[in-house]
Amino acid sequence: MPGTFLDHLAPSEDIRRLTDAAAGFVADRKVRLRSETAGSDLSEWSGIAQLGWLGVCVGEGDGGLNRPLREACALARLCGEALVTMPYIGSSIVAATLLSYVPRRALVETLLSGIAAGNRIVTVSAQSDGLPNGTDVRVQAEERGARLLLRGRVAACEYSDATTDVILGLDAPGGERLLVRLPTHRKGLSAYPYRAVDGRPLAALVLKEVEVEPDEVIAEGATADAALERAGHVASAALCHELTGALDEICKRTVEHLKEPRQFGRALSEFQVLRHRAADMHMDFEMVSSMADLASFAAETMDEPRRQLLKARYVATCHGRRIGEAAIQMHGCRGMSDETAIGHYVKRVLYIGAAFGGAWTALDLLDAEGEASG
Amino acid sequence: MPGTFLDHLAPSEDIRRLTDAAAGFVADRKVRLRSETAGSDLSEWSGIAQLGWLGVCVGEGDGGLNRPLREACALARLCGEALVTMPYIGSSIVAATLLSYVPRRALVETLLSGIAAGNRIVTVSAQSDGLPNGTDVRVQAEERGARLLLRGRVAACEYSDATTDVILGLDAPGGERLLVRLPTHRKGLSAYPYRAVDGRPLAALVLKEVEVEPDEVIAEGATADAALERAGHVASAALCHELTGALDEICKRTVEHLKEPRQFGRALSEFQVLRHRAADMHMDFEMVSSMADLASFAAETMDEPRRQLLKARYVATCHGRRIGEAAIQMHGCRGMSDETAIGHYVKRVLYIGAAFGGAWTALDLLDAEGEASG
Amino acid sequence: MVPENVVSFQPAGTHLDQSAPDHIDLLLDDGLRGFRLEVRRFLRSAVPEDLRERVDRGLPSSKSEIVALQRALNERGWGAPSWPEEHGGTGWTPMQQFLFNYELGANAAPPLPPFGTGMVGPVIYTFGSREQKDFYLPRIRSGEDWWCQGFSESGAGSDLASLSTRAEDAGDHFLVNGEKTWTTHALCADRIFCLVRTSKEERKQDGFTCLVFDMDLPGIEVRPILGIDGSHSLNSIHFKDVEVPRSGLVGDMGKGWGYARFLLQNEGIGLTCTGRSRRQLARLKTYADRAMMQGASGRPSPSFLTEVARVDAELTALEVCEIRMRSHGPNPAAASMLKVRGSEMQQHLTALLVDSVGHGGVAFGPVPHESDHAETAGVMQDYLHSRRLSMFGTTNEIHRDIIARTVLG
Amino acid sequence: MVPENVVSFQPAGTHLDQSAPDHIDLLLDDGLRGFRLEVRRFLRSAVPEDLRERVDRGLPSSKSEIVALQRALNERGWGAPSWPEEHGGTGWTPMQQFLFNYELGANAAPPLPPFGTGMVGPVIYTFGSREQKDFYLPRIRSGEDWWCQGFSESGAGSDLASLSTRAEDAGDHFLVNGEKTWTTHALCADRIFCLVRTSKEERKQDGFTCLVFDMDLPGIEVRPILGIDGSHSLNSIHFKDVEVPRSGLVGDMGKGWGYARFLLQNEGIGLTCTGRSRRQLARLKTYADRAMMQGASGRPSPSFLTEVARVDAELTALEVCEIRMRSHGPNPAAASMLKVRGSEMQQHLTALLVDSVGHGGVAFGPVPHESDHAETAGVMQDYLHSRRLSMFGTTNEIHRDIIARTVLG
Repeated sequence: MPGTFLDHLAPSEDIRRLTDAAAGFVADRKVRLRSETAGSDLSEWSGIAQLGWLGVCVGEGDGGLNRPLREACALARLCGEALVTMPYIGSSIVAATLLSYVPRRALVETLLSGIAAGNRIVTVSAQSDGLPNGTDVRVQAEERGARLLLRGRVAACEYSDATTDVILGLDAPGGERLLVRLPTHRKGLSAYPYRAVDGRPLAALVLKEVEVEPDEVIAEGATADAALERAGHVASAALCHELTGALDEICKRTVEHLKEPRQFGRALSEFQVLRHRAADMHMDFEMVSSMADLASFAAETMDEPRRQLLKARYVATCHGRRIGEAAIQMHGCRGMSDETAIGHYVKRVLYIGAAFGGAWTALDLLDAEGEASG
Repeated sequence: MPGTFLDHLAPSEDIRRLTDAAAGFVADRKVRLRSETAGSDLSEWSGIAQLGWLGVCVGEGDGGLNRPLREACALARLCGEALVTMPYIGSSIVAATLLSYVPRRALVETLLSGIAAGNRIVTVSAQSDGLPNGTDVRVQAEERGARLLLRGRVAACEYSDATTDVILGLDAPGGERLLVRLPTHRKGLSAYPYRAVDGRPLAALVLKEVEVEPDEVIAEGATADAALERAGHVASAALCHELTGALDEICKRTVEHLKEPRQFGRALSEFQVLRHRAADMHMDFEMVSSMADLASFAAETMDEPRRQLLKARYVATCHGRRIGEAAIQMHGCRGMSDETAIGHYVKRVLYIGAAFGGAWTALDLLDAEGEASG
Repeated sequence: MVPENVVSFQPAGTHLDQSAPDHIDLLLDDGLRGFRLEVRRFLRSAVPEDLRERVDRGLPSSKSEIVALQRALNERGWGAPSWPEEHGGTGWTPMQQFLFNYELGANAAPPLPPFGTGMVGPVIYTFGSREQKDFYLPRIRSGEDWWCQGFSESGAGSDLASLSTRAEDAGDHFLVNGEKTWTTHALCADRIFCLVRTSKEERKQDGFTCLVFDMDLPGIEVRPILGIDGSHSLNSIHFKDVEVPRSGLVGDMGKGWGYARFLLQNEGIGLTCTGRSRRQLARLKTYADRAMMQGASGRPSPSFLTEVARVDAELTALEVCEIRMRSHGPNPAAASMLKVRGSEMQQHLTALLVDSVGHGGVAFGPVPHESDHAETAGVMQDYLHSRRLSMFGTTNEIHRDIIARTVLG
Repeated sequence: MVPENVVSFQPAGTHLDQSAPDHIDLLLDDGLRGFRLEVRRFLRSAVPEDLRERVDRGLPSSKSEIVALQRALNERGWGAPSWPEEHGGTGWTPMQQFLFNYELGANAAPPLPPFGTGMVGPVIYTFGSREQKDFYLPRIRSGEDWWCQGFSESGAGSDLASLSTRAEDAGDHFLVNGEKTWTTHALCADRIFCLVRTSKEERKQDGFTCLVFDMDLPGIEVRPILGIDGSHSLNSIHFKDVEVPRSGLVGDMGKGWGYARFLLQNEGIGLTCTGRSRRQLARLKTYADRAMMQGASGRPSPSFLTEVARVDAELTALEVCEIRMRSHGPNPAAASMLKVRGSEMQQHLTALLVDSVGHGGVAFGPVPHESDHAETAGVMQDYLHSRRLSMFGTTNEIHRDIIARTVLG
């Protein structure tokens, strides 16, 4: 029984336990924000593992916790507050959700239990407007005997040295959608790493005659579409919460900065223009935060959450950038320096907005939907 | 020789003479702003006539002054400053321009010299996106012998008891465009008066089997199109200047209001938020004012001024409303009262924006043109 | 034949008549959905169709229409839902309060004046005498008494401490002299809640007293002020040797400043007006689809439709934000936030409504039915009328100051 | 086969190569059009194609590339166009100045640092000694000397009066101790223009002195600060017992405050950057047309194209406003207006450039060519870099204060 939206808002005992237990981890992360070491910092991953977060979206049979989405989103928010750069959301929330929606078989069970146990990090990449970087996959498949042969490339996916598996969405020779699993060491699959604006590790993947075993095709046709759609909804909700966590820190740090005594012998907070801008920033934050809650509620409970999720993406992307710009401006020169934390948080917000495809994309999709439904 | 844009900006001796001579009239109008008496206030018309403005766009042969557009626009600006509600721009600038672009014949000469002499007030109404209220004409013509028979209606045109002639743009039975002149007392033509937001008199026209004499068809086909296009360009430029005149007063009056000592023992101008808003208001004003100058320069000198005029309309409409809203807000409750002048000026700005069809229309047209030209 | 592509005026918000679940319903459980439907059904019968249409178009409602609705609500037990139950309130949860307010707007109920139920009532049941409670509160709930609020004075703006209308204590009565201005509804109000100076004190805020009295006392003259929207809802009130009975004293002498602040704190509640905004958005879509706007192709303006999608998302955020904030209980910063964003949303929607009718936006006041613009007349008045939302009571500037104070100290 | 709908990177602004008249040309007479073409032809040959492309993409230019351009300009007689002719200026009209600046941006010339020609030069030719003028001015014009400006200190923000770096008068030299920070170009600068405290006075602004000296003096340490855009253009400078020769004293002891203000007044000039913005807008259209953005239909985003049309109109207004204002001669409010609107326009364009590449906006730093995002990499750095425009030198907040002062007193 999901209950009303208000029930959704009230933190459950379970959420409280998970987030309380993470308090030390989050506080520690905030102190040693270092984007340079991101991604290869496997100690961070083991920190997350120790908190018991890895199996949040994995069923109990596979060693997971099987928590409702709202709890996974509470952790996503902490990832935003603590600027976690490891692909926790991508693997433990998005990939795990996707794998829970495809037919159970040995490979899927192995992946799910591996995610929960901390020895698999799985990245999902597919053309889907709900998934981050969802226009970047251009892979074609042809049949070679019982196997598939893949060629093509992926412009961007979350990917680090620690990534073990890639789940690719692609079109079968017959035109229907397939989901295939590739281990990252598969012959013909090359990863070309680079950095996202928030320091998280990305890679372009190039596939040259990559062979896929029959049992690696984990879903086909409508099943694949449904699993991808579900994963996209969950990804949208989780990223909105991650963004909210980062914005929360931005607002708090900006307030602290404004309160410090400084130029002209006064704290910046004595200037009415900056006071009003701080007020607007907080109002914007409340709007984003509200939409993040709506997003997780919609993805958890509604049959057709897409429209609510698009609205949430629009508000989060648009207001998030506005808050970030105001925060940097109010930080003055300090805001331009990578040595203060504020820029790192703003970059996280910018990453998520771009990974969503930007605010205009969400507007176009909403407008098109509006016409269709009107 | 039109010269450069900078030459266009420098006021000529002639403009200075015209505007200087009007100083008393404008100052007097500002004092006795009364929208209620607008339109029927023929003393205003004779005031304008005495200033020698009526023939500004009429050739010397017809008793006019034949001044360049920039000078007509300087007078349009004064109409905005003084909130002239008689259809000076519509008749002496727009209709006169249109009549100067159709083949000369007795009727046209009569109208032009009538405009210059002050015994004709002519209103132009046609489907044309450059003319004010340019989507409001739905009139069809059929041939009856040598005459045309008109049926249909006009949703809005500038029209008062003093209006003597209507020039209608409509489609001939064969589909080509016609411009016809109707005297306002013509049988079958009924006017249903109402008020525009700025108090200027409008009317809906209903045409029931209105007969048009052959010599009243003053232009056909390409000639009619060209005359309408030219009238539209001139109308856009003149209205941008009228709007600028009104905005200038809005800015000045808002500054005066802010400087008065008032609440909390301080002048409103001591609040930084209001100071910055006043700064933004003035920046917006400079943008509108610049685009008004561009509009008149483009309409006067360029072969294809349309794109520049659309940009000017967009900036004037959009920033004009923003300035008006800020001015009312900064005037507080006084801004809500019709007893202070500020609201009357804001309404003039709103009228012109709506008469242009609004900012979105200009944007759509620009976007479509951009695609075409890109 | 004249081309007649004019369609007859379609009352907007028609979709709200249906009971197909909307995005708000999706946030509720069956109990709340039922409650919402109950409120909606009640309002659909209590507010006549033609009144709804006038409210939609931003035309004023008459006092008798508003009183009729208030009376009907009161008979249903909903005369003052937010009051304590002992004074006739409903004991509703914050979510029910939200839904009730939302449905009022979403069903184009005429705007219920906030002065009695929202502002004066709470002051009286909190600080008033037994006699004042017994006499005034039922009359507020039933709509029998209309109130106005005598705070503003010319030149004082939002600075109440500089008010100069004064009352001399003359034993069995107070003698009131002075002027109030920008007073909404003064012309049709039965009673006034008036902040007056009763003594000069060191601190400017001290020495104020609150009086309640009848608007028909000798010496009171009300002069209407014509608004930029063409309405006459604003007034100035002139008091000349008005004898106010001592029974009109609210609470203690000299404590009026505190009561006035208490009253204004309640002002923001209910002003988010998300239900009305949602209905306006639906109306906007109807107008835009009718292609009154001259798009480059004669179709509805693409740039405008994008803007409609944007505002739809923003309004959803405001709705959800309101639900979240109200569920957390009273909080001055939250009330200010909802007031600021709610009023700006309403203002923006009235601006878009003007835009949505294209050239029709030029008209003001009555438009003959021979003009196509007759059908959409009212949008410009509504736009101008809505300017007050960021200004009256407490300005949005002061609300932003309040928010900043809670955030920054 | 892999679908290869990737097109190779098209240098944006290609249309500017053609000499078909644009909307700016339409504002000019034949003489000015010829002048503009002359500047453009010069720049097209002085700035190599690959450098233009990097400038377009927001990637940094090297010092040697910038110096090469400055040298070429100087050889052409355009090393410091706005200076008085006696100091090597051009005597151009305001319109010519505008066109020169416009063409620099519109042809993607690397940004010429403002510190020498725009800021220090005018102070030296106005207040400096004969020796200082003879030595420094030619080296500024030729690009031989790079300058940085030692004003900001940690904790002082825009409040120069609270600076604490001090210089003791030791007869033939000054002994300088303290720290400056947020200093652009300090690492690659040859000279510094430094505001130091030489005595304590009643008024905080008194007791400042301006010194010019070499950056390689013993006791100067420069520490680069990593910027959020990944660049190293910001630095802190630490002075420990630095002996500055007395010949470095600019004007009079204790009058440094006035000189610093004079310098900052010149800061706004040229910062409108409309030429660069126009070129960025063209690049934006190129990107948007390439459908990198995921529209609902795979076509370029309709909402984005509307925004492009809107910005095109706003930029035209800014261009025309700049021409109008510059033609009226120097005016502090006008300079502030152009700075505020010009910087906001540039910042908005960099934000739209990020949007125009859709998901490509996630990338930062070098991107392998195996990714489609390699072609558009740089947009996010450029966006972050542009944040400085509303902040450095004089903040946009202070510029708005200045405008308000001229308007409101």
